[in-house]
Amino acid sequence: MHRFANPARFLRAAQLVLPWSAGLTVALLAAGLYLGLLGSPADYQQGETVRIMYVHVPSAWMGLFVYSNMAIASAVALIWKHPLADVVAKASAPVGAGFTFVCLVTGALWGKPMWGTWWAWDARLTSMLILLFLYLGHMALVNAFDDPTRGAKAGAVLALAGFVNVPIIKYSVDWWNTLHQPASVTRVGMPAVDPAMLTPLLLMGLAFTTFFVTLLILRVRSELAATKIRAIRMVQVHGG
Amino acid sequence: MMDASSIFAGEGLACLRGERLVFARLDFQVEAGEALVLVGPNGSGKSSLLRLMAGLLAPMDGRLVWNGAPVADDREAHAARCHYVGHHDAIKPVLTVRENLAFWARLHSDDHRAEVAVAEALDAFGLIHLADLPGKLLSAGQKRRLNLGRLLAAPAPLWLLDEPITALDRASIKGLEAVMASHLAHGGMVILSTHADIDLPTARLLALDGFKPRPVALEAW
Amino acid sequence: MMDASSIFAGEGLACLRGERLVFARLDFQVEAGEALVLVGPNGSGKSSLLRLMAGLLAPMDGRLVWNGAPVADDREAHAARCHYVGHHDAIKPVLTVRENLAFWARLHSDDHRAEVAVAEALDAFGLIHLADLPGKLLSAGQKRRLNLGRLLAAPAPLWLLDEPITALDRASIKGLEAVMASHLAHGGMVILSTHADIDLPTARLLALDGFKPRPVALEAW
Amino acid sequence: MDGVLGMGGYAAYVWPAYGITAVVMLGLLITSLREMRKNESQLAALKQAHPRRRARAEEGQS
Amino acid sequence: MRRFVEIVRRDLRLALRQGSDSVMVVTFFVLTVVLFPFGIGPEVNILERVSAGILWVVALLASMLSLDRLFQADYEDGSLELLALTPTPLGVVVAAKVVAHWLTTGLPLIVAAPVLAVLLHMNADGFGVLLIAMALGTPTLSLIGSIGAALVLGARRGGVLLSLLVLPLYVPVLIFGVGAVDAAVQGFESQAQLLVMGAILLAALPLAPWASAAALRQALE
Amino acid sequence: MRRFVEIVRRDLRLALRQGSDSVMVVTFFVLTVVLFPFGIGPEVNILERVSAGILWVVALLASMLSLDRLFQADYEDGSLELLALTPTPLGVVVAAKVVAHWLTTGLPLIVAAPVLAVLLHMNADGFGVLLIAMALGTPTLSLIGSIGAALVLGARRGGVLLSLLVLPLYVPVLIFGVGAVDAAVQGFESQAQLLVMGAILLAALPLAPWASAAALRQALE
Ligand code: HEM
Ligand SMILES: Nc1ncnc2c1ncn2[C@@H]1O[C@H](COP(=O)(O)OP(=O)(O)OP(=O)(O)O)[C@@H](O)[C@H]1O
Ligand SMILES: Nc1ncnc2c1ncn2[C@@H]1O[C@H](COP(=O)(O)OP(=O)(O)OP(=O)(O)O)[C@@H](O)[C@H]1O
Ligand SMILES: [Mg+2]
Ligand SMILES: [Mg+2]
Repeated sequence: MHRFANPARFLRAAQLVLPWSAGLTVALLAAGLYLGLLGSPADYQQGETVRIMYVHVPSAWMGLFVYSNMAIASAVALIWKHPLADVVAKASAPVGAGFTFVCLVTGALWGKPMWGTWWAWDARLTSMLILLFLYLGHMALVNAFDDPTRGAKAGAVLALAGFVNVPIIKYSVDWWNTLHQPASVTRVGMPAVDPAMLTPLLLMGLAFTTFFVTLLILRVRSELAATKIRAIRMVQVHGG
Repeated sequence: MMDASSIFAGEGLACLRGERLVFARLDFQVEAGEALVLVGPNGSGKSSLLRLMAGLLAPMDGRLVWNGAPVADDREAHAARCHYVGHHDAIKPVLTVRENLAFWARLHSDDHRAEVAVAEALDAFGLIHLADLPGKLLSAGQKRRLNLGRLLAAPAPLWLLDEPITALDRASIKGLEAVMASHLAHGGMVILSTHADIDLPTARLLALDGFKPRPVALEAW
Repeated sequence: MMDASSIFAGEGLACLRGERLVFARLDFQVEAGEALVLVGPNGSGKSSLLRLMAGLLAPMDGRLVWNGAPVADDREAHAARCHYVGHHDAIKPVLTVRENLAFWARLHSDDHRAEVAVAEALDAFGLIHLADLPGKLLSAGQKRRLNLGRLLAAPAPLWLLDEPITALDRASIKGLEAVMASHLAHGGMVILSTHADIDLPTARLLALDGFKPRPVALEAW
Repeated sequence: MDGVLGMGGYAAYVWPAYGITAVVMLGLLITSLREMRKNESQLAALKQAHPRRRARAEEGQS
Repeated sequence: MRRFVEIVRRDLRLALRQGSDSVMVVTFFVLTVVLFPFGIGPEVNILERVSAGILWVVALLASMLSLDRLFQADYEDGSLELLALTPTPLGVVVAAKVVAHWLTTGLPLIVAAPVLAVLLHMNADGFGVLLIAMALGTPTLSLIGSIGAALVLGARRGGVLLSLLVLPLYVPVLIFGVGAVDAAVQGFESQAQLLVMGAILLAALPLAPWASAAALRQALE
Repeated sequence: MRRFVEIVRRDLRLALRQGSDSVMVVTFFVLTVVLFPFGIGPEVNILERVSAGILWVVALLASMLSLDRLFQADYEDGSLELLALTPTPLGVVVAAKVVAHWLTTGLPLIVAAPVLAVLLHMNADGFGVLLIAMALGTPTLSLIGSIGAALVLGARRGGVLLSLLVLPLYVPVLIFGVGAVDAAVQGFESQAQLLVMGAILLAALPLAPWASAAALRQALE
């Protein structure tokens, strides 16, 4: 059964990681929220609304990061047929969709005071919306088959095909002249942001990442249990 | 085309469908001129094995070899040497019987040879008087005969037939048996699954009911 | 419900499928407690005749009568007294075995009776231990048994079965024969088509191969 | 205190942003946890009902 | 009536269990509406001007796309012929399926419409009327669409064919739907348009199931 | 190459014989475009302003709708597995089918587009660029769409699901297609947009058939 890398090993490792990732999430969130809401100055242009940044930007990063993560997992699943990779891709999608949704809503809430409109059809905003649809399409496709393995494989091909969109979102602001700001934190070389704002931003980013790891572990465990339930059911039907 | 010394074999095959192991550690070997009949109750994996042999399904473990060379190394070469007749008829309702057959023949051999072979195939399966009828007017048995016609419409040494006699009446079954016997006599190979009795020379039986399908997840825990 | 004196008959039936006359001037008669077995080669019109009896197909000529009254006059009444089991399984992959069966039962009789009858049907066809499984997990034979379960899930005097034993293993065939025998003993009627042998008391044979399908245009000229 | 809650007049935008984020993250966490608990308890129940499976599985592993 | 409820319940249950149609219809609705700003450009005043038209046209398309499967699944797995053989008039069966279809697709469209109206910068005065117009219009779309869905059963290329049959019939709903919203946005009364929409709905209510039932009978022959 | 041509020819013949897909796609295109003046109102300057956008969005939808059946029919009747078993790489088979699809749907769209542009009062300066952009864009749509069509094989609710998968991937074609036409209408150069469209087409040409072939293999397992 070399193809069926042992899920038991994963579960043991997950058991070790889980308390750490959960604990870190809480600690980082507490620190990030404190610094973000109380311990950092208001922006001289944007005023207090700049505090939306501490949830908006990390969730945007996570939306992109989780999709990349899914694409990598899908490539692993397709090339090495590692069954855990399929499960990881499937478990990531709803979480990524959640982050993307948060990015969109917080962006809209930021846009109203800053640009005077909830929504504008500019390149970054719309490509983020498309990313949300890619997530939803992936979720729908994976669940659209009677045979779960079929859904997983189709989902893997889709995740790779949709990955083309990620660089477009990331660089849309640089390629097209738009309302939205260009990258200032993640740009090559020195970040162009005041450290007083950079620290809470990075803390929140880390908190979101550990939160994602925590959720991923829970969801993969759940998915593995569901697989086993199906297996036992199947034995009941066909008489193992 | 047909080499009297070919050998088609499977070594340690395991097959996964859905999430269940249908069979494992299965070996078989067929030589030129030999027939292999797969038997077993419903769901024992006959169809799965045939699809695996055709290359439609990748074995989870083990490998198929043709004259010592792994089949997986050259899919197209393997496709060129086998005919697969499955549960579906692959008949286009708007094409005539002849057009249906000619298309598959031309995909496998060149145009001129295809022409001749199609006529032969129509004759062998008693389809001549139906040749210009569109596929949609055929009855179940006639459809099956047309589908079997592909076997003769382009030559290939290895025939993989999944329950070929379903829907055939007695006379057609006799005809098919004759066609298969002649294929074997010319050094071909036939591997087929069946629930009923089929009369074939040099046929060996491969019973599949030894493997109880088992969910893989259970193995892994 | 089942009346020991019912008679179901066809008079001078003709059937047209896709511009071709499948059979014509066909008469039959079945009385309570009797079985009629349709036989004939592929394409001879067995399935067509059964669909015609069920009311799914309108006869080109002739008529069906139940106790002397033309069936065509009251479709709903005829639908209430017959069960048709065709080639399709009508099983929803996402409903459980019980839910699948209960739906059809409730459409035919009231909720309380349906409950009891469903349990009986599950028992008679060996489906009890599968009752809570979704339809998609069933094997071909189990699907067929579920489909046959409808016969018992709601009572109806006339059973129309198109090749009911396909995909069934030997034990299940025996079970079905017992169910049919008991239905006949209680004054029901069974009309079925088959290519294989079925063991039934009071069965008469109706051979359909006498009619060669013929283009209608010729007749009409 | 009013300074923080009032957000310099932008409370109507800043707090909902944090609120939505909290709702989505908590929602994800709760559904994931619930789902996992449900599946794992169902699995445990099934294993209870079919103790032989476990033995067979271990035997298959060797 | 009991049977009517029974069928609605089954269809709802099927829709809920199998990957929820509604989610997909709404997503199609949203996606296609979102495509337009890409095409038309982001200028607020133009978007605002065309918003009602785009919303309605896309709602028509979304409703039409989901109709594709209204009878298809039941037709393919044989459930439809069994439904036609229940002691219920076929028109009632159709009506039940249409109700279930509307509950799973029309209703979510109504819910999604205001959100999209915001995205397209529609004037907030139109929202109330948009909701009422959609509530009157979407059931009509489902009803009219059921005729098309029944007609294309068994036809290949169902999807595109369906659009040809159904779209022209949808035009009145479109015209009055847009008219009502535009009137409201510009500060006029939109009662007249809404009354006409109500009248169309009342007319379709008895006629559409009857016509669909006739078409279904043809498909089942 | 011979096999490539053979498959294209067969697909064209099938399209011509069975109720010609192209006619339907064009009719859908025309009908839906015509719906917009009903929805938006007849003002010339608004229609002109949005004409390029509407044409492109509806072209995307038309292409997507017809994609639904690209592999579906062959998958259902078993032809697809036989095509995968011909001595041709599966990517070539996909490419052939995409070419046939484009010839029967993309090409007619291009022909119909200028006529509809007149209907929508588009500035005549845009016509030339519209044609070139469509000629570059529609093959890309067919290519990208083939991936989606391959992915949804065997899925429940394929049609709506397909739109969810394919429409987001279509967006770049839409943006540059509209951009090119709008630039031309406003008297600017549209070379840059057309170059990008060409580049997208060139990138899709090898990648899409390869990805579709991968998806098809999954579907055939
Ligand atoms: C719905 C509307 C919006 C969406 C979908 C959106 C999307 C995004 C995305 C995808 C990023 C990640 C960029 C990267 O990692 O390179 C981002 C970052 C950012 N957004 Fe937004 N945004 C929206 C509205 C806004 C508004 C209104 C503002 C402020 C006026 C804003 C300010 C920022 C800032 C400052 C960053 C960080 C850029 C960096 O330093 O890398 N966004 N946004
Ligand atoms: N597409 C599929 N996805 C998942 N499982 C499948 C699939 N097809 C078959 N199976 C399962 O694989 C097992 C073997 O099926 P297979 O069709 O090979 O049996 P078979 O011996 O051909 O049976 P039959 O006599 O009914 O033709 C069965 O238990 C079946 O449930
Ligand atoms: N839907 C249809 N449209 C047109 N012709 C049909 C249709 N179905 C069957 N036929 C034709 O009607 C004739 C009788 O078909 P029928 O299915 O009744 O035969 P059968 O005796 O049931 O055969 P089998 O043994 O294959 O089940 C056949 O010649 C067939 O070609
Ligand atoms: Mg089989
Ligand atoms: Mg028959």
